[in-house]
Amino acid sequence: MVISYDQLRAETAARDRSLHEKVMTLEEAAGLIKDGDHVAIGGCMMSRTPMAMIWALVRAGRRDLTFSRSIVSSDGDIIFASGIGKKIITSWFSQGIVWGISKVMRHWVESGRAEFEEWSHMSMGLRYRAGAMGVPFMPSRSMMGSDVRRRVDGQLKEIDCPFTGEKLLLLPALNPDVAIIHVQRCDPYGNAQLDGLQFMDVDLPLAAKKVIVTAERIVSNDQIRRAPDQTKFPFFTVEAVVEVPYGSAPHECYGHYEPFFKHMDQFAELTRKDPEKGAGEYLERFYHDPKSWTDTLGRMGLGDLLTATRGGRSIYDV
Amino acid sequence: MVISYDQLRAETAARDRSLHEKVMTLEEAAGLIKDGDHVAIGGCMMSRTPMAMIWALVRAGRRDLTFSRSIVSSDGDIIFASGIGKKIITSWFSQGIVWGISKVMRHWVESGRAEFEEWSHMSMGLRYRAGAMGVPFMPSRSMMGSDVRRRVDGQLKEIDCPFTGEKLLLLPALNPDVAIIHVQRCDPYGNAQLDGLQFMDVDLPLAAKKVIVTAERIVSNDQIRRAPDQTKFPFFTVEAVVEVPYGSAPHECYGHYEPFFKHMDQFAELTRKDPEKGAGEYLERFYHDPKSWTDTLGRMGLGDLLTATRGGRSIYDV
Amino acid sequence: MSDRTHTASELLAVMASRSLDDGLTVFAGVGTPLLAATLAQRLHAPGLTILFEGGVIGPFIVPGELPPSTNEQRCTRQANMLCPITDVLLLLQRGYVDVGFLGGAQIDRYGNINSSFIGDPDHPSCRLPGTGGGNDIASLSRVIVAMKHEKRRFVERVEYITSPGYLEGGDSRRQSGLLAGGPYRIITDLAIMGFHPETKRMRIEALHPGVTAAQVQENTGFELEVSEDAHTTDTPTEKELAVLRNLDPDRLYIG
Amino acid sequence: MSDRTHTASELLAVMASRSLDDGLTVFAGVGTPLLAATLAQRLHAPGLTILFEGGVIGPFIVPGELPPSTNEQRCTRQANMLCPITDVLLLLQRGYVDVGFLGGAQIDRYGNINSSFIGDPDHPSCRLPGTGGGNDIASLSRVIVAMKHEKRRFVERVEYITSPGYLEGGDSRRQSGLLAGGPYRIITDLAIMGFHPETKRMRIEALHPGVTAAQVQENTGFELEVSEDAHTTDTPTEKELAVLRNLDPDRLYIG
Repeated sequence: MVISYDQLRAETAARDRSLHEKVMTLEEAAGLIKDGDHVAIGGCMMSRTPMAMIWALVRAGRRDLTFSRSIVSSDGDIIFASGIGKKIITSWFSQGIVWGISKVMRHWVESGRAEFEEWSHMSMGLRYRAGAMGVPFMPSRSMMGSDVRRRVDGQLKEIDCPFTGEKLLLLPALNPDVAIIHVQRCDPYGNAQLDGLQFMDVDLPLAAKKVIVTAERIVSNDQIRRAPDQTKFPFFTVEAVVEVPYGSAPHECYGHYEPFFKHMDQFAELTRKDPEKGAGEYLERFYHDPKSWTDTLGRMGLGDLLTATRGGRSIYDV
Repeated sequence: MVISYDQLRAETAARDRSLHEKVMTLEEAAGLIKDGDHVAIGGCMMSRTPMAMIWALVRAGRRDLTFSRSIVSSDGDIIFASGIGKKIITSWFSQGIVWGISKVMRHWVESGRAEFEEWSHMSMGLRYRAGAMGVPFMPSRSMMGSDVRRRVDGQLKEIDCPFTGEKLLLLPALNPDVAIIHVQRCDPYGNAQLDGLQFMDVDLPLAAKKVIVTAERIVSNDQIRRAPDQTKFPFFTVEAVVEVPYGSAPHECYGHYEPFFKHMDQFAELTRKDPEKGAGEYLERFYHDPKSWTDTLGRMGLGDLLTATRGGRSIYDV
Repeated sequence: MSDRTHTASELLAVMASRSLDDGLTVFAGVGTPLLAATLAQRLHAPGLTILFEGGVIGPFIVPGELPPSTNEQRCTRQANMLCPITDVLLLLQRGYVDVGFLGGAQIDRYGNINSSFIGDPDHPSCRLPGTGGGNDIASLSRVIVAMKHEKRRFVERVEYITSPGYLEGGDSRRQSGLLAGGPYRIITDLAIMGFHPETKRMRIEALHPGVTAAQVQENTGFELEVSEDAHTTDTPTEKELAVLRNLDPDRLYIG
Repeated sequence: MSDRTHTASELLAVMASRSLDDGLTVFAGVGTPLLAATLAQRLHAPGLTILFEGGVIGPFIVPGELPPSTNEQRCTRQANMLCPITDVLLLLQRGYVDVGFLGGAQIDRYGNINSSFIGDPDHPSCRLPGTGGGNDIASLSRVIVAMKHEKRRFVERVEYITSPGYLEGGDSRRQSGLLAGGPYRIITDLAIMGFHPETKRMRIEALHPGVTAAQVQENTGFELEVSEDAHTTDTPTEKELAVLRNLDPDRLYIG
């Protein structure tokens, strides 16, 4: 599954990596992802999840996507319940500890209708990092001795270190077909700026074969150049830039809004008894039926949105 | 030369890594470095070089130090000429292209009195990165086929990748005894903030077994916490914090001052004809004779200092 | 134990907080670990440094604004440094973490933790959320585990090792390639357990006030020895409980 | 060539700048490469992206404020992004660089560059500054080399390969483990050279105005073939020279 260097280079070389504007709609961006692609999701857990992009993939009717992410929250429930993906590679998967174990995840995984492939969190990160660095593997001292390792043993290698004789695991590079990443700011070329928590979104854009960025705000290239320290990945990794305010809702976006906690409660409640029916109703109401992402936000409710925004903006208050 | 994991862990565990104030003088900090230590130098070329710390090491009469750095400029000339170190591991070594090839470097290396061990720039970075990550090596696709590789072949390994069959070099981790790093801001605990060019100073502090930070300014811990994005290495890697305004002079410190170009011209001129005598005179005047670092700066001259400062502060003017 | 003026979760959080000395660097998970670490910071360990998996070094949690996981912005309040996830986890591998602080669904006599599957992993009766950073923490650092003491949680052999303890005991952990770390304290609402230095079997190190070794054994699915130095812990103080309750006014984690 | 209205260094910079198409990502060293890339940005390639070794992505150099190397803050003017050195060099390995742009002290018929030693490396008559990022650029990307055309610089076989070209020709580069990149244009003040697709021997692709193939051969220490498609380049325009001179008013690099 590790891609050869010749292929990696050829695929990168074949892309148009020139400086050009890439601003498009969510629907156009969804068109860049093909059925069967491996899609890596930026952010982590309930933070900077590219929910609007996932929403667009559901509406576009994508099928057989494989997803990977550092930690998966209710985005994974949406993926399984909507049918856009049947496999998620991640280190942890549940809506969140305060809501108990995700019933949707359990329902799909325990029935064998979907797969949750588990790696340790650092291993996920090192796999992306190897992909980002253009090498086939990263050495690691984690996962040894555990069943986490045993279940994915066919995908990795163990070696005796040629320098120290120590046992080491070699974790296979991950080069996803597409990474979808939500950021605070991005220019029309794709120079993306992150504030606060970076998660794996410094390695992910370089590991992936192309990147779709959704941004709270598209800013001018001049503004990017005034704060080059905050640019966390460069334009030439990026294929599409979409401006989507509240593009992580009902998850959070650092400095802008916290999770929409009441909405998350409702989702958990709705899917608790009958995960399939509950998730179906949720998808109908918030994914298929709305006229637009703004309509979806409206259905979540302005009250929740303002509460989340108040929390989000208070980050440096103390 | 690659340290075993047991030893690396034991050495780290033995250190006092608790949150405590570490502010001291240059002289006290120099006392933390022992004859024979491997000292890694932060910054790169003529940028954020910890010159005041090197000045203190010269005055303290340290001997037999081995140095490593991404790229070495006139700091290397000072090291060889002063006799504090006889070996420098780096990727490039000369005062700067505009001054021609360093006569001091040539004189000491060509006479066999000192050693300049050469690795590619990325290889230096990957060696520090392996050290920072706590693994014995990093895989790399560079340096193959070259004499740069052949001259250090005994220190590295070549493997056939167990995933792809491709040839790869495994570069040995570098865990220096001490890293000396100059930064824009640091708190009394050692939380260090960098602006602009980071060079290898995100990996170096973690690769090293201890870190001595010199800072343009010591700021409060509260101020650090107001901009956690700019903190580039954490306090527990740090053993000493020294406040040294213009601590990189006559090299530059991003956003504060550019190189003291006239002074650099003078150094090149002084060492051009007779490197040994010229460097000796320079050391006497700027290293041994002054009463303090401020006295050394005074001898460089307020005019040069203000010119460099004017340039340094203009970074975002355009 | 009916005269308790605190819940089992509160007892757990208080006992766990006491295990954290000032000056340590603690990698903390959400729930009890986060509460216990924050409680320690506010009582006896103002210089305790917390690391969160989301890429956070040295934060202070704001009372009443507990983060829903260790990956949201509430985790970053007053942080000293924010960095990528992979890099904060690599601090474990580099040896910069004194204590990894985990919760767990199921633990066995050698301190192996399961948080992935109940039943056969190929056909689980319950798919749990999985390792997250748990495996990395347990593989690379000394570990304190805080969990409820129930027989179904303390089992002879976990069905699946998510986070490695001493594997099959003796030197099997080291033989597997794990050269550092390992569990050293299991803190529950009944007792504090440690591990025999040679066999690596779990044993009782301390009992909470009013709890007997027999009660602990009754709630444990394997035989527990009692350490020679076993003692009784002090009951939670009013101050400890007051600060704890102020941290979690909605009683999200303290029950 | 006595009627030249420009220096050899100016000719070199102009010819090199023309080789850079708009939209490319160029990893540029200091000196002629930096000047040529900046010149291209200001003339025909406004969307040219420059990478500097110091950790700089997409800067615009300010005329008259040329950086002394690619590691000082003058390199960062109007940059899109700043990142660690190792990460900017890893962009080469990941395949994100279209052209690596090098100078060189000495080059041989297979495009191998020496910038480390004159004479026996164990007892050099001159220790040169070494590779810097040159080896990485030459190992991992397609390379343009810009240098003065002198017989002592164009040698049959370099004494030391700092930056690998095609090694011993044929497929020896690939056999050594270098699967990507390689030199494709050598630009001098006399001519532009390329490499035979099979043998990987250097050959003349274009001659600058007024220069003959014989003159180039006279200044080369090995036999040069002439490509079938060889042509003559256009003389530098007044505009090219004016912009170039404005960039380097102190004539640091343009002589």
